[in-house]
Amino acid sequence: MDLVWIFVSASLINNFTLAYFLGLCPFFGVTGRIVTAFRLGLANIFVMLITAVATWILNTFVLPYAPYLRLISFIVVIASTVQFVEMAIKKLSPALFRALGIFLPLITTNCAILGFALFATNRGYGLIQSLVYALGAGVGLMLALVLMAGIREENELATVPRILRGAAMSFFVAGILSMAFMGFAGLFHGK
Amino acid sequence: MRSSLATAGAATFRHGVHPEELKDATAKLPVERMPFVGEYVLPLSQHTGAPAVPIVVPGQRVARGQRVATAKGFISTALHAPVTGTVAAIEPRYHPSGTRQPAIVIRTDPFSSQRIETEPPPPPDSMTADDVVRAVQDAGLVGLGGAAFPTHVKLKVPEGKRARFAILNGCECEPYLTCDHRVMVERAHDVVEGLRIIMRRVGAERGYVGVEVNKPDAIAALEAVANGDGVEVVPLKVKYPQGAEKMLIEAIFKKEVPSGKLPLDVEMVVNNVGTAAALSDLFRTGQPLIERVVTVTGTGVRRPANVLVPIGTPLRDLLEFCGGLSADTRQVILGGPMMGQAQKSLDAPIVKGTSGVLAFTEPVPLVREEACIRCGRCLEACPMILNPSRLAAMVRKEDVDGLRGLNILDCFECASCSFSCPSHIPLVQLMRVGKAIVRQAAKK
Amino acid sequence: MSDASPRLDIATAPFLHRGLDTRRLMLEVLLSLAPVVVAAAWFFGVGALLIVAASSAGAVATEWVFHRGHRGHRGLGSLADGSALLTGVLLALTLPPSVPIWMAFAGGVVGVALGKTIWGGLGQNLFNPALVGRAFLQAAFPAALTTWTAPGQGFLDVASSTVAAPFAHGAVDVTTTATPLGMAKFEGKLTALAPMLFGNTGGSLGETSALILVLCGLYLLARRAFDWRLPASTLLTVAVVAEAMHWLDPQHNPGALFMLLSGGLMFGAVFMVTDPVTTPITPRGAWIYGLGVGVLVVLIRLYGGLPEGVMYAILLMNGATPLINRVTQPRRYGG
Amino acid sequence: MADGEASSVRLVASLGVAGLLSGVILVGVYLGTLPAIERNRAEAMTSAVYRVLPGTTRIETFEVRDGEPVRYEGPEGTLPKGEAVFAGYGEDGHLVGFAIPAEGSGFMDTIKLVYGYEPTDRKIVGMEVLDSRETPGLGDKIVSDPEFHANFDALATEPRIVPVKKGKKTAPNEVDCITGATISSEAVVRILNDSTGRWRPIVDRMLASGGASK
Amino acid sequence: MSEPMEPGRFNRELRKGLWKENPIFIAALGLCPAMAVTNSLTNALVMGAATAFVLIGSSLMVSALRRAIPRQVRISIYIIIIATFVTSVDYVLAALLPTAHKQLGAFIALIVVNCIILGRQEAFASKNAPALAVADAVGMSIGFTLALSMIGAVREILGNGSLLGAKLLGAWYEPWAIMILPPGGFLTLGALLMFFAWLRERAERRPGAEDERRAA
Ligand SMILES: Cc1cc2nc3c(=O)[nH]c(=O)nc-3n(C[C@H](O)[C@H](O)[C@H](O)COP(=O)(O)O)c2cc1C
Ligand SMILES: Cc1cc2nc3c(=O)[nH]c(=O)nc-3n(C[C@H](O)[C@H](O)[C@H](O)COP(=O)(O)O)c2cc1C
Ligand SMILES: Cc1cc2nc3c(=O)[nH]c(=O)nc-3n(C[C@H](O)[C@H](O)[C@H](O)COP(=O)(O)O)c2cc1C
Ligand SMILES: Cc1cc2nc3c(=O)[nH]c(=O)nc-3n(C[C@H](O)[C@H](O)[C@H](O)CO)c2cc1C
Ligand code: SF4
Ligand code: SF4
Ligand code: SF4
Ligand code: SF4
Ligand code: FES
Repeated sequence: MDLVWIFVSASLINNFTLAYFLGLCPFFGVTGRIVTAFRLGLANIFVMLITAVATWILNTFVLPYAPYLRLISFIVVIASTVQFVEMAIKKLSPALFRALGIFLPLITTNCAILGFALFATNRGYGLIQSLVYALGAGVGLMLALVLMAGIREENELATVPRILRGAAMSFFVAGILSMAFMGFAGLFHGK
Repeated sequence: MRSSLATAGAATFRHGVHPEELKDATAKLPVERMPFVGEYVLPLSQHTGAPAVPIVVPGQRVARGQRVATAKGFISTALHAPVTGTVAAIEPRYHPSGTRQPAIVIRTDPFSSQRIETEPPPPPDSMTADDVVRAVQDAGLVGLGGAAFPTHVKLKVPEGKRARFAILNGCECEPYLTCDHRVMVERAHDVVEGLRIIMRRVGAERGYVGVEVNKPDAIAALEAVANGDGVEVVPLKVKYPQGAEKMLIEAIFKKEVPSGKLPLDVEMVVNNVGTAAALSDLFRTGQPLIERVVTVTGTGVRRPANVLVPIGTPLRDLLEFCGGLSADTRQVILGGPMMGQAQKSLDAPIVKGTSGVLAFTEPVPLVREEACIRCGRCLEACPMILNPSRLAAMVRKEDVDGLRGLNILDCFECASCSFSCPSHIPLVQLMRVGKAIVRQAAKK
Repeated sequence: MSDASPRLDIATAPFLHRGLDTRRLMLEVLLSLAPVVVAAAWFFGVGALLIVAASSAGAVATEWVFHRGHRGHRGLGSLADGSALLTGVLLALTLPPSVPIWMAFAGGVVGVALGKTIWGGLGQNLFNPALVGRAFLQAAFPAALTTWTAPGQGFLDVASSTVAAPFAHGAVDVTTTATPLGMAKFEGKLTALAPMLFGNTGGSLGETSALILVLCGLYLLARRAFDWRLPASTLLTVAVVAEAMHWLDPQHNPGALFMLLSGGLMFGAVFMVTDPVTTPITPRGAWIYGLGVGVLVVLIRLYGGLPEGVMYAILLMNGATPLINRVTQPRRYGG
Repeated sequence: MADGEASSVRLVASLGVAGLLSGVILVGVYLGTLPAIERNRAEAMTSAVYRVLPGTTRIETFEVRDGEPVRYEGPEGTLPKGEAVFAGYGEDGHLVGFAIPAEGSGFMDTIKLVYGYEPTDRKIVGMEVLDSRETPGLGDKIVSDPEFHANFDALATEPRIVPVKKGKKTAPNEVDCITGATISSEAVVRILNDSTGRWRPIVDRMLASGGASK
Repeated sequence: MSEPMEPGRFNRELRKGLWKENPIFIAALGLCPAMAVTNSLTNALVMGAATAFVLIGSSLMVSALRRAIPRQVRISIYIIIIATFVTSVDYVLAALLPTAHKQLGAFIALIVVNCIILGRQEAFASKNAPALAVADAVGMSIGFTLALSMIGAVREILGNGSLLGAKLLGAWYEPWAIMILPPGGFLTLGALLMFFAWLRERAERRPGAEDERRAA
């Protein structure tokens, strides 16, 4: 299937957060500030790319022989690969580590990452397709995070009714954003 | 509208607003001198800085022009008797700020000739720099442009700084006011003379007088006397608040005085045209600052006028001189309509910083504040390129960090934002509160 | 003192005001909508008026329920500012002519409740309430919201779907047609310019006559009701991008003029892109916002699944507005 | 919880034991449920195959290896792991046609379908959507709309299938779209065109070599 | 730690998950892996049951083994336990309820990252006896399933005019497709959260509520 469509579908049409409800924790929890949300989004893209490679390897070379290990191996391999890469970054680029490092443990096995791994393998994507899918899912997640952070920052100055403050308001905002993202439906569908 | 043709080519600053000018009633009226009245009230604090310290006691006789209070520290200045008479009391009296503050009350001697018995100081060029500064401080000179900042402070250029340009502020951008206009027309020579004194004192290469193009006669009069030698009259487009010194500098030099800095940091000094005239008076005749021109106008004034008023004249007497208030007057304002202060009592005196007295018959309209609709008009009005809408919301949430982050302290309360807001949000009032809470937080 | 001072009012400066007033602004926009409503009734019959009335009733009733306690004029609560009525009318004018009036009412309710009330009322919402209402309807009742009746049927012919009982669906028993954009997208046919200018094409109630909309826009511009940069950058972007795409592939991509005059673009540019509340507050932000709307409109129209993308483009850029405000926050004076 | 510092040997041992136990349980559950799962999967597919190839009484499964169909040798009632196509035979053993699964992008997400292909006339004789996330009320009519499905009872595939507005169908290779769901209808057509384009030559070759006939 | 169970404790642990500490409506936890499948009551119930199975099973295991598990590796071991249960439930569902399993897709597997499950192990099961741990898990599971079912029921009725797949509203009914689309999930949960916040606020304002709280 066309890579453009994989990307657009993962990032906009079937946005992980706004259409699949994945990554809601950071979406509601870490979106107080735009900069934080942006960095978290970057870290997420990064972990997804690693996950794409790791799960592709597992899926191609290991799981055909032991399909029942899928879930456990995904979790273990994603977590340990990310930890390994984290240590590598710490050595190679302390600046990058400072920007993204603190988020890595937070997201290594959150539902968005694991969901990505499961979806990518369910769809039978090859390595390149997986990587594009990871990029799309990650960019979409970052978009949702950053938009939400902006809205939250602005909303802090508003006089939101008391019973709506907190979770309820966040869900309504997510609902509106999710409606707005429906405009992307069918984008590049001919591809 | 009137000025739009004439302004083509004239310089100005960015943003700002265009209130109706409303100066026609007094723009053509020559300055009249006001006769002496029975009592004068001199608040000890009528300038920026520490209040003056009285050097007279009740019952003491004082002569017109005699120093009655002395500066306390450098950023402070002296006060002088506006009339010959007796010190009646030193007691709290109504102050234009609406509170009661200590003031020297002088009862006029009805039989005095009221001649000023002062000696002019030696020509400024023959004195040392410090002597000039001291002479100006002893004469109680403050800026007549509104803030009443002691003028001698501006004349002392600190070690390591330089003032290449001296600027006179003849914008008078507040609606209604015409006092500076009349001074420029009638005393153009003294104004330019005052500018030259400033230039020589601070070592400026060039002098400028910024005048808005709605005062063509003032521009012509100044140009007639500013015959070369480094003094230039700069016509400016009509826009409020061009008279704010940072805006004036921006208009003339296209240069921004950075946040928290003074004109001196960009090698300039700014003074009001009236201040310059007073300075030339001082060095020509020795007369300290005991009177100033005040514009009295508005729908509640029977006989609008530009009046040369002794400092300390009670408002009531000045209004009486201008034919009295019409019976249905509902509002009296000291200063211009954009930045002035409403008065609840006519007992408050004219002080050094009073440029106008406005009286209106319409009641203050009961404006209903609506929600901010984020239309951005306040942003486009604010000359300091602030975001009043967001700042106002932050003030209401007492978000000190947010306020500081958006530079609320740069606001100089020109009220352009309030003027423009279709939702009638009291933006400038909120800015004042915001500045206060940021300053308070900084103290802690 | 004997001659006591007159009773003086105390207030703080400034004592002058530019004279603009939010309430008048809203009325002004409502006023400018009058010709649009008349045109809608002219082309689509009395049904159009029923829909406008229903949607406004939904919006106003919701505002009343939630905000009647607010300070306001003569017991009207926050209804006095007129923005709820405006939301209702604008929403109605973006609906198809055969939409059931109960849906229009529901759209008004959702628009004000979800689009405004939960945010804290007038001025605090980040998404355009009318479009929140419409997006909800479109997602809830996609079929009803994509059925277009032809203009110029009898004035008194009301589609029976329009008067369907609440929560029921109704048959569309009048002639249907495709909108100019639908025809361009799904049948590759371009509509002539004249009908798009005058309004006898299929489409939402208020969007069909580009000419009337342009005149309304000019009126509002003259009254300084909105920031001109917003519609200017939107229309300019659409024109430039559409023309560029047309140049790349004249076969599939219609040119700028068609793009400007078709669909909800002109209506959106005059009445929705200009909503002060949900658009950037900074002048530079206004340019960016219009650019974003314009690009998204062309993107969705040419490459999306939907023939029209103005609503989604505006909602998406509403969502991005806080970010735009942030990055265009004025720099520090002198710094 | 165990207090204090546990030795690293103990840590590794605990993890190992946990992993081992987990592995044992999982293998047990996997083996226990595998037949049922395979059966379910095969049943879901074969029942669709019977429906898209009317008249079929027996089907044969082909595994696709490197793009070529190879007869599937796995146990009865299971499907191959990868791609598969099916040949359907009638009562008397004649070849009814092939059932071919295909997928492609729709309005919201990937649409998966299976269609029956009759190789002699090169026409489609049935189509069933296996999986889609199209909009309820519009796009999801491709799953169940009888009028839409009637298009695929005898649909010529050559030169290619052409989507037309509802009621405009005149030629045997045209498909009446669902009103209000043009995109999804067109997506189905596109998937069919892509798939028949790929399979037509393969099927022709199979028939020529007698691979599928009996 | 063979604590004698105080009377009523079991019941209390059981009941708290229903309302007072309801994982979704009060704590807003465990949303992501669950929300995507609440577009019908059936899906919600299956998801709830699957989650309950995993939660109760893991709690029992963790509580029983709580003294054998070394602190340093406890999280890894919890995850292994949870993943084992999740994989099992995934297979069992695929074998027994293939249609429902297909509907839920990868979201069954995602139960493994549902924070309620790990959270209860860390916060409760690892510190309490098996009976209490099970009570806690059962209560939480019921609370969770109840919440999912409420969302599922609202979405199915409005979005499809049916409940548990049975037509509830006649053919005349115009279904609100949005309710079974993603925005409907967000909006429904938002509305329910708001409704419960309103209930709580009202309860707090009730005369006497103040005294009760002080007494507690
Ligand atoms: C603390 C302080 C120190 C100042 N120091 C100087 C100075 O050294 N030289 C000078 O020319 N003006 C000085 N100013 C005066 C300002 O430039 C300005 O003229 C004065 O604040 C009144 O301005 P305004 O009427 O625009 O508010 C000082 C003002 C303040 C408040
Ligand atoms: C909003 C605003 C408007 C002002 N307008 C004038 C003006 O029109 N003319 C003027 O002389 N000073 C005006 N000032 C005061 C000037 O900023 C500055 O203090 C003054 O020109 C310095 O001269 P002075 O110390 O002799 O008064 C204004 C200040 C502010 C904050
Ligand atoms: C919310 C929404 C969802 C839609 N979902 C679909 C869909 O799933 N499949 C589809 O083909 N069209 C869908 N459409 C309609 C398409 O955008 C497009 O209008 C339609 O395919 C054109 O069909 P027509 O030419 O028969 O009007 C949807 C429209 C909206 C507003
Ligand atoms: C020029 C202008 C355009 C407006 N456009 C809209 C609009 O598109 N939708 C809407 O609900 N309200 C609109 N309003 C009204 C109001 O701003 C809006 O209801 C606010 O979003 C409510 O807080 C508009 C108001 C003005 C002055
Ligand atoms: S970890 Fe996943 S499921 Fe849990 S809250 Fe975060 S995003 Fe949601
Ligand atoms: S914020 Fe301050 S400086 Fe800016 S316009 Fe308002 S009062 Fe003037
Ligand atoms: S001018 Fe008033 S209404 Fe407009 S943005 Fe500023 S504060 Fe808000
Ligand atoms: S782990 Fe729990 S709190 Fe975190 S995202 Fe998942 S469900 Fe939400
Ligand atoms: S006259 Fe310009 S502000 Fe005072």
